[in-house]
Amino acid sequence: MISVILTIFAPILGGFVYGIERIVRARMQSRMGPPLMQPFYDFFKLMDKRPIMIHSFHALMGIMYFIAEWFALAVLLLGNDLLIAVFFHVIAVLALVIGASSVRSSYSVLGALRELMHMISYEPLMVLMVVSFYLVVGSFDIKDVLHYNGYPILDLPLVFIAFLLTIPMLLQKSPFDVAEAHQEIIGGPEIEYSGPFYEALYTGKWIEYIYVFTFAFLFGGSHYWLGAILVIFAFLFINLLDNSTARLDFRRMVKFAWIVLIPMAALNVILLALI
Amino acid sequence: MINPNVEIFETTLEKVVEDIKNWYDYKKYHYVTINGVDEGGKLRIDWIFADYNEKNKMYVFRVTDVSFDTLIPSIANIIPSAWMAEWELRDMFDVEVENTQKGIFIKDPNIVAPLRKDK
Amino acid sequence: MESLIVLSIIIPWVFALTVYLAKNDFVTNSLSYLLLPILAFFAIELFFGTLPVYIHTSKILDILMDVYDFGLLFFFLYVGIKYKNSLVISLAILQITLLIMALIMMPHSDTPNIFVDKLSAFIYVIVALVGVPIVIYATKYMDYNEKNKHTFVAILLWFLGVMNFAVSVNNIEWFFALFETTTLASYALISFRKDEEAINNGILALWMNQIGGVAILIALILMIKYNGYYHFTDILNHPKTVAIAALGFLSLSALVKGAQMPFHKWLLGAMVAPTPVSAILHSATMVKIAPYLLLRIAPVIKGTLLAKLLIITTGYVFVVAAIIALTQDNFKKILAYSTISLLGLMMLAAVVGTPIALTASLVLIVFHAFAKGFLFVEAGVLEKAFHVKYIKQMRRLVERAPITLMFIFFGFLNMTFVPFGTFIGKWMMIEEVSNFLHHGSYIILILYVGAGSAFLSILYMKVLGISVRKAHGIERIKPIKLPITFNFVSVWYYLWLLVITIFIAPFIANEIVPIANMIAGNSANIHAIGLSLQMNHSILYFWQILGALILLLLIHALPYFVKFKADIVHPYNCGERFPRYIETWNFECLSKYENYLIAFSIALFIMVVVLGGGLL
Amino acid sequence: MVKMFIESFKNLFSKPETVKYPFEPFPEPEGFRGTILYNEELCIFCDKCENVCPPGAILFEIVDIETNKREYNYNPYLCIYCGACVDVCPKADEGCLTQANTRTKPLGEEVVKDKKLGYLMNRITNPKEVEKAWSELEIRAKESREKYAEYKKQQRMKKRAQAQTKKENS
Amino acid sequence: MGFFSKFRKKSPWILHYNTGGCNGCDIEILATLAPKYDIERFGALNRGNPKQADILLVTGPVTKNCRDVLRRLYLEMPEPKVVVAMGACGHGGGVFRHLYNVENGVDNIIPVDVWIPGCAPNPRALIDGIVEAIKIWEKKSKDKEYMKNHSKEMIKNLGVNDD
Amino acid sequence: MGNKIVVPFGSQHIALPEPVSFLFDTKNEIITNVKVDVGYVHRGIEKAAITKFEFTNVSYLLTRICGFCSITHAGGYHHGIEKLLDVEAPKRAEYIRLIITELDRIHSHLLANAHVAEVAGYENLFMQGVKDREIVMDLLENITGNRIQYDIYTIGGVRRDISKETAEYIKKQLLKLKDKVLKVYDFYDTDYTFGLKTKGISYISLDDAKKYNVVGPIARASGLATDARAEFDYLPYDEVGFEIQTRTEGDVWARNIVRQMEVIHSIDLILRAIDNLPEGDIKVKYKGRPKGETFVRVEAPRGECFYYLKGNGTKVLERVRVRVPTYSNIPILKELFVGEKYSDAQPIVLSFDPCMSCTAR
Ligand code: SF4
Ligand code: SF4
Ligand code: SF4
Ligand code: SF4
Ligand code: SF4
Ligand code: SF4
Ligand code: SF4
Ligand code: SF4
Repeated sequence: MISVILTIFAPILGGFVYGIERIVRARMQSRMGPPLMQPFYDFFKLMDKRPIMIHSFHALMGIMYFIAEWFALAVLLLGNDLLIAVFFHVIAVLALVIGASSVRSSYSVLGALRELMHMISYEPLMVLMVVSFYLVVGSFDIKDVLHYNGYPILDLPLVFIAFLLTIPMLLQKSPFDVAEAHQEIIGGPEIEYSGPFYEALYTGKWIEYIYVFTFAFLFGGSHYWLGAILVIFAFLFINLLDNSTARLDFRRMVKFAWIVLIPMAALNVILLALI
Repeated sequence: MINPNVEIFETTLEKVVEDIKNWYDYKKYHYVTINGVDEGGKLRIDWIFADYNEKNKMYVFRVTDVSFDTLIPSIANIIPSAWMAEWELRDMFDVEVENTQKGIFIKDPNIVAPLRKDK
Repeated sequence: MESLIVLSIIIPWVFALTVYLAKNDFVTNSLSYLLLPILAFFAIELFFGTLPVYIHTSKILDILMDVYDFGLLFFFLYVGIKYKNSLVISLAILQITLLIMALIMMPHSDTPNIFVDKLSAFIYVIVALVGVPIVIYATKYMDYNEKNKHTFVAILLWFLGVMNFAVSVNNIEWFFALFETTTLASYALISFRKDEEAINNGILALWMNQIGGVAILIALILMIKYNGYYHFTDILNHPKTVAIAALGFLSLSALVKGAQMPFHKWLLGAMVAPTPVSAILHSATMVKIAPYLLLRIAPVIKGTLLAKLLIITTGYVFVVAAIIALTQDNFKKILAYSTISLLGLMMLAAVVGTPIALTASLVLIVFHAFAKGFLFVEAGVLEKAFHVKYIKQMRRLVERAPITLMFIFFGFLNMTFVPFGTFIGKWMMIEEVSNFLHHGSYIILILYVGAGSAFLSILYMKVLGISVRKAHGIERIKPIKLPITFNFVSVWYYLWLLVITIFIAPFIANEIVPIANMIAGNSANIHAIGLSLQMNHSILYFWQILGALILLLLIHALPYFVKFKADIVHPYNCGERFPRYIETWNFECLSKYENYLIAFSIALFIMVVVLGGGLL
Repeated sequence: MVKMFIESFKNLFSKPETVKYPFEPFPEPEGFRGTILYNEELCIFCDKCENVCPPGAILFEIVDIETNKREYNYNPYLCIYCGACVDVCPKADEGCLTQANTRTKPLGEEVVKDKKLGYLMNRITNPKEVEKAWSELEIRAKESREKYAEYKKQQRMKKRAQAQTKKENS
Repeated sequence: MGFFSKFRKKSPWILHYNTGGCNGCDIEILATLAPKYDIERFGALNRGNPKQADILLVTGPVTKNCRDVLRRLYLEMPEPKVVVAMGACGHGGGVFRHLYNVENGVDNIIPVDVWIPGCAPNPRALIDGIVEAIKIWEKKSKDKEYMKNHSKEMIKNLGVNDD
Repeated sequence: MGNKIVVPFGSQHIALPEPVSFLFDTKNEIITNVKVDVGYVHRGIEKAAITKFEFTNVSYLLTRICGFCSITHAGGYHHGIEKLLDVEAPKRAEYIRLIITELDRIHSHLLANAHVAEVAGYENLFMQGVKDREIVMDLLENITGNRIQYDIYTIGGVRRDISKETAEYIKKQLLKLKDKVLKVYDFYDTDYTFGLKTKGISYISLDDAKKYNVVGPIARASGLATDARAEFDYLPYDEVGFEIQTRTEGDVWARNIVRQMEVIHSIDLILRAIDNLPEGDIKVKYKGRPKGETFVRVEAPRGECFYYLKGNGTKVLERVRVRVPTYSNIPILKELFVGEKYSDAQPIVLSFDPCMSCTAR
C-alpha cells in the first residue's frame, strides 16, 4: 500500500527532495537559497509556457523519458525483482538519449553521448549491487530485502560506498555531472526542451531522486530507521561532494567507475560469498 | 609624470620587415602593437616594441607617408602574434596588408575605414 | 516423423537444384516463397511431435559420407593450391591425415546416426522461420546490381538443408562432415562476388573453420581412443566416463564456428559478401551451430574445469566484442561484432549448464536469430535502397528512410532492452549465476553480463542516436517506396518478435523450458502465471512486460504519428548561424587497445587448449 | 576537496551571507553617484553640463527663440552617472545641479515623475516611448539650436542694419 | 491558466547576453549570483539557454555584429517573456550613443520591457529591475499578448535557413 | 572518419559573459581545430575618441571600454594626457590612484579565478571566491560612488579624496579580506578535483610566452616576469615596494595561483600605500591643449595595457590608440586548444580572462 502511494506521489516527493536540496546547496555556498516549494513554482511556470519545440519526435521523447522514469520507479516499488527495476531504468535512458540525439544541436548530441558514458559507469555497478543484496538476503525481491532482519549495510559496506559514489553519476551531480555540464554543454540532453516538454524532463529528474534513494534505503533492511538515516546520510554526502568538487572529464568518470568502484563492490561481494 | 624613453627608428616600407627581423630578439624585446595614424591623406605606421629589462624604454619603427593603396608587408612570420594588429589595420584604414582578410572587427560592408579622415 | 526429418533436409536441396537449373526469376521467387510454409510446417510438426526420433541408416550412407568427407577435404586442398594459401593446404592435409586415422581407429557402433530431439527440432524451427525469409529476401536483394542471382539463392537453399541435417546427426564423424560442409558453404557464400577481397575473406573463413574441423577430428580420435564411442547420445549417456579432453576439442570447434575471438575475423569478413549472406550466417544458421554444439554436450561439461575456462573465454568475448563494436563505423561490422558478442553470451549460458542457464541460452538463440536476421535484412535494405553502409551516412536517416529506421530501431530494442528475449536471457543468467556466487569466482560472470549488456546498450543507442537526428517535423518526410519482398520479410520478423514478446512468459515456460529440461535432465524452475513469467522466486509481471513493450513501441513507432501543435524553432547554436556538422564518437582510443584485447583473447584460447587438452 | 567538504559542512550550519534586499532596505552608501537633480530657478543656462555630458543625457531645448527660453531635459536611463555635469556646473554649490545618492527606479510599468528630472520625463507617460522621445528631442534640440543661431544671426544683421541706418541717418 | 500564472512570479529564469557593453553590467550580474545578493532567492536561475528562459537580460548597446544573435536569441525564447535592458548602454546606447558600429540601444532590435538605469547598475538596481520585470511578465501572461505565429515570424525576421 | 562534431562556444554561452565565438572541431571531444571570432564588441571607440569627445571628457568614454579595468583605461589616458599637457598630479592623488587601481585588480582577479572555478563545474568555489570579493566592491563603492565605473581619475589629480576614517575602514576591511583570500587561495592550491581539471591544461612554455608576447598573469604563470608596474613608471609602485609574482607551471592552475598571489600582494601594496598616504592636494589645475604624442603602458588586471595619444593643439585629440592585454593574448589562446578536450575549453578560455570589450573596442 505504502509503495503504491509512494509510486503515485513520487513526483511530488521528489520535488520536495529537490527543493530541500536546493536550499541545502545554497546554504553550503553561504547563500540563502530559494524557498522550499521552488521546484513546484518552476513546475507551474513551465506548465504555463507557450510550447515550442524542435520537432515532435524530440518533444515526445521528453515525455517518454518522464513516463519511463516513473514506470521504472513503479517497477522498483511495486514489482518484486530489483534486477528488473535496474534494467527498466535503461528505457528511460533510451528515451533521453534518443531524444537528445534527434536534434541537430551539438550540445544536445554531446550530452546524449556523455549520458551513455554515465550508463556504462553505473549500470554494471547497479547490477552488482542488486546481486550483493541477493547474496545477503537470498532473494531479489524488494519485499524480502525490506523484511530482512539483519543489517545489509554491515555486510555490504564497500558496496554501499561504491553506490554512494555512483549517485552523483545517476543524479548528475558534481564531480560526475558530465552529461549535464551546464558550463560546457548547457544541460546536455535537456538543452533543446522547453516549456511543458522541458517540464517532463525536469520532473523526471525528481523521480530519479526517489528511485536512487530507494536503493539507499534498502541498505537498512527491515530497520527502517536505519534506512532513513542512510538516505539522509547519502543525501547530505552527495550534496557535500557536489559542493566540494569540480566536474571531472567523462573519461575520468568511466575510469573511476571501472577501476575503483566496480572492483571495490566486487571485492565486497567476493568476501561475502567466501565467508 | 610618466617619462617614456622612446627610441624611434625611421625606416621605409620596403626595409621595415628586414629591419625588424635584424633587430628583434624575442628574448629581449616585447612586441607591443602596430599603430596607424592618418596624417591627412597619408598613413603613418608605427611598429611599437618595449624592453623587458629596461624601464620606460620603448622602440618604434616608423614609416611615414604611406599612401592608402600600397601593400603593407606583414611581420607575422617574425612575430606570430602580430596578425591581429595587421588585420585590424586593414579594417580600420582599408589598406591592403599581406596575408590578411577583412572583417575581424567590422563586418558591416557599409562601414569603411572609420579611422581615415577622408571617409 | 522420420519422413518429416528427411523431407526437411531434402526439400531445400531439391529446391536448390531446381533453382540452380531453372535460372528463372519466377521459379526462384515462387520456390523460395513456397519453402517457407513447407519448412515451417515440417518444423513445427516435428517440434510438437513425439521426440526424440532415432533413425538407423544403412551402411552405404556411412561410406558415402566418408567419400563425401574426402571429397570435401580434397576440394579444400584444391582451393588452397589454387589460391596458393599454405594455411589452407596444410590444414586440409592435416585434416585428411586425421580423418584417415579416425576412420582406421573407428570401431563399429550400433547407435543410430540420425537423432532428432527437441533441441534439433528447435533449430529446425529457427531455420524455417528465420532462415527461409532471408532466402526470400535474397531473391529481391540480388536484383539490385548483383550477378548470379540464381546460383546464390540456390546455395542459400542448399545451405538450409545442410543446416537441418547438421543438427540432426548423432555420429560425430558425420557431424564433422556437415560441419565442414557449412565451412564450404560459408566459403562459397563469402567469396561469392569473386573479387579479390571476397576471395581473401573466403579463404580466411575457410582456414579458420578448418581449425574447427581439425579440433573435431582430434576430439573424435580422442573419444574413439579413450571411450570407444563417437555419438552424441553415447556421450550423453555416459557422462562420467567421457574424456574431457575430447569435449574440450569439441568446444574449441564451437568457439571457432561461433567466431569467438581470436577467430572472429572470418565472420567479419562475411561482410564483403551480399548482405543475405551475413544475415544467414549470423542469424539462422552457421554460427548457431556453435551454441548448438555446446548445448548438446552441456550436461557433460557442466561444472568441470573446462566449463570454467569456457565461461571465462566466452564471457570475455561477450564484453570485448561489444567494446570493439563501439569503435566501428561500418553498420554491418557493428552488427557482426554484436553477433560475436551475443554468441559469447549464448555459449556462456550453455556452458553454465543449469536448466535455467540453458533456458537463457535457448531464449537468446531464438531472439538473436530473429533480431539479427531482421537487422541484417534492414542493413541490406539500407545498402541497396538508400546507399548507406557506414553509420556516418546514417545521419538523418529518419528523414529518408523512416520505416526502415523504425525496423532497425525495433531490432536494436530486441537486442538488449526489457522485456525482449535477449534481456530475459541476461536476467536469467544473472539471477541464476547469483546462486553460484558462493564459489566466489563466478563474480566475474556477473560482471561480464552486466558490463557486456551495458556496452551493447550504448552501442545501439549510439547508432540509433545518429540515425534519428533530423531537422524537420515528420510531416515533411517522404518515404521511398520499397519492394514488396523487402516489406514482407521485415514485417514477418517484426510481427514474430512482437508476438513472441507479448506472450513471452508462456512461450518460455511451455516451449523453451522443456528443451532445457530435456538437455539438463532436471527441470528448471520457470513457470508462466498467466502472462507473467516466474523464475525461482522472481516474477516478471505481465504489467511490466506490457508496460515496457508499450513504452518502447511508443518510443520507436509513435514519433511517426504524433504531431504536437507547437511552434517550431531551431536548435540552440549559441545564437549564431554556424554550420552544423554533427556526427558521433568513434571511441578511437579504444581501438588502440584492440590488439591487446585480441591478444588476451588468444591467450585465453590457448589456455583453453592447453588446460582443456591437459585433462586427458 | 576535503577542505571544501568541511567548509561546505560548516557553511551549512552557519548564517548565510545574503542580504535581504529588497525585503529590507539597503541604502546606497554615502557618496554614491546617483540621479542628477536639477533646480531650474538657480540655473544660468550656461550649457556647460550639456556640453560635457558624455552620452548626451542632458539636453536643453530652446522652446522660445525670441526669449531664449530653455528647457532642461534629462534622461536618467541614458545617464552614465559620471557626475561630470555636476563637476562642471558653475552653480553646483548652490544646488542647481546635484548628484543625489539614490538610484533612479528601473523604467518598467511607469515613468517616474519628478520635477527635478527635467521636462521630458514629466511629459511622457508611456515608458516604452522614452527612448523614442529622447531621439526626437535630440533632433529637435539640435534644430532649435540652429534656429536660434539663425535667429541670432538675423537679429545681429538687423541690429547691424539698424545701426547702419542709424549711422546713415545720423 | 490563472492558477499557474500565480506561481509565475516565483520562478523567473534568466538568459543573459552581452551585446557589446563594457562588461561592467555583466560583472554585476555575476555579483548578483554571488552569496551576498543571491538572486536564487527569487527562484531566478541563470539558465544560459533561451528555450528555458523567461527573462532576457541584455547588456550593452547592441553592436552591429551582435544584432542578429540578439534577435535570434529573442525568438528562440518561448512566450511569455520579458526583456530587460541593463545599464545605460541598453537605453539608447549610453555612452556609446551614435558610434558607428552601434545600434543605439536594445529597443531598436527587440522590444524591451524594463530598462535598468546606471552605469553600471549595482546589484540592488538589478534586483529592482528583475522585480519590475516579473510584474510586467505576469501582466503579459494575463493579457496573452503573445506574438502570433511565432515560428513564421521567426523565419521572416531572420530569414533563417540555417543549415 | 565519421566522428567530427563541430561545437560552437559563443557568442552567447553561459560560460561566456561576453560575446566572442569559438568554433571547435572535435573528435571524441578532443579539439582538432578552432576558429575564433573576436569582433563582436567592436563599437568604434577609437574613432569616437577623436571625433565626438573632447579631451576633457573622452576619459568617460575610454573607461567604458571595459568594466573590469575601467581604472586602467582612465590611468592610461590620464597619464598620457598629463604628459601632453605637462601637468603633474600631486603625490596624494597618485597614491589614491594606486589604491583604487589595486582594489580594482583585486576584484577583477577574484572574479576571474572564481569564474574559472565555476566553469570547471566547481560552483561552491565560485561562491566562496565571489563572496569575499563583495568586500572590495563595497570599498570601491564607498570611495568612488560606483562599483564598476569609478571615474576617479581627472586630469591633474583625482576627483575624490580618501578621508582618514575611510582609510582606516579600508585597512580594517582589507585585513579581514586577506584572511579570507588566504583561505580561498588554499582551496585553489590544494583542491584535488580542481587540480585534475586545471593542472597541465593548456601549457605555455616560457619560450612560447616570449615568442607570442604574452602579457599579464598568463605570462607570469609561465615564468615570464613582465609587468608594466615594474617596467613603466606611472604610479609610485617602487615606493610601496612592488614585486612581480611568477609561477613556472604555465597552465590554467598556475594562472589562477598567480592571480591569487597578486591579490595578496595587492592587499599588501594598498596597506602600505594607506600607511604612507602623503598629505596635500588631490588635484592641480592645468592649462592649455594637448599637443604632441606619447606612449603609455599601464598594468591592467589582465596585463599590460598600451596607450598611444597624439594631440594637435585642439580640443579634440588626433589619435587615440588602445592596445589591451587580451588583444595580445588572443594569438596564443588560439593555438592552445588543439589537442585539449572540449570539456577543458571553458577553463582555458576563462583562465585567460579575456575581455573582448577592450580587444575589439
Ligand atoms: S581516447 Fe578517449 S575519447 Fe578517444 S576514443 Fe578513447 S575513450 Fe574515447
Ligand atoms: S560660461 Fe559665461 S560665456 Fe560661457 S555660456 Fe556661461 S555665461 Fe556664457
Ligand atoms: S552624470 Fe554624466 S552622464 Fe549623467 S548627466 Fe551628468 S554628465 Fe551626463
Ligand atoms: S551647468 Fe549648471 S548652471 Fe549650467 S546649465 Fe547646467 S545646470 Fe544650469
Ligand atoms: S551600462 Fe555602463 S557599465 Fe553597463 S555595459 Fe554599458 S558602459 Fe558598461
Ligand atoms: S534550414 Fe531550416 S528549413 Fe531549411 S532545411 Fe534546414 S531545418 Fe529545414
Ligand atoms: S572579462 Fe572575463 S570574467 Fe569578465 S565576463 Fe569576460 S570572460 Fe568573464
Ligand atoms: S582586458 Fe581590456 S577590457 Fe579587459 S579588463 Fe583589461 S583593459 Fe579592460
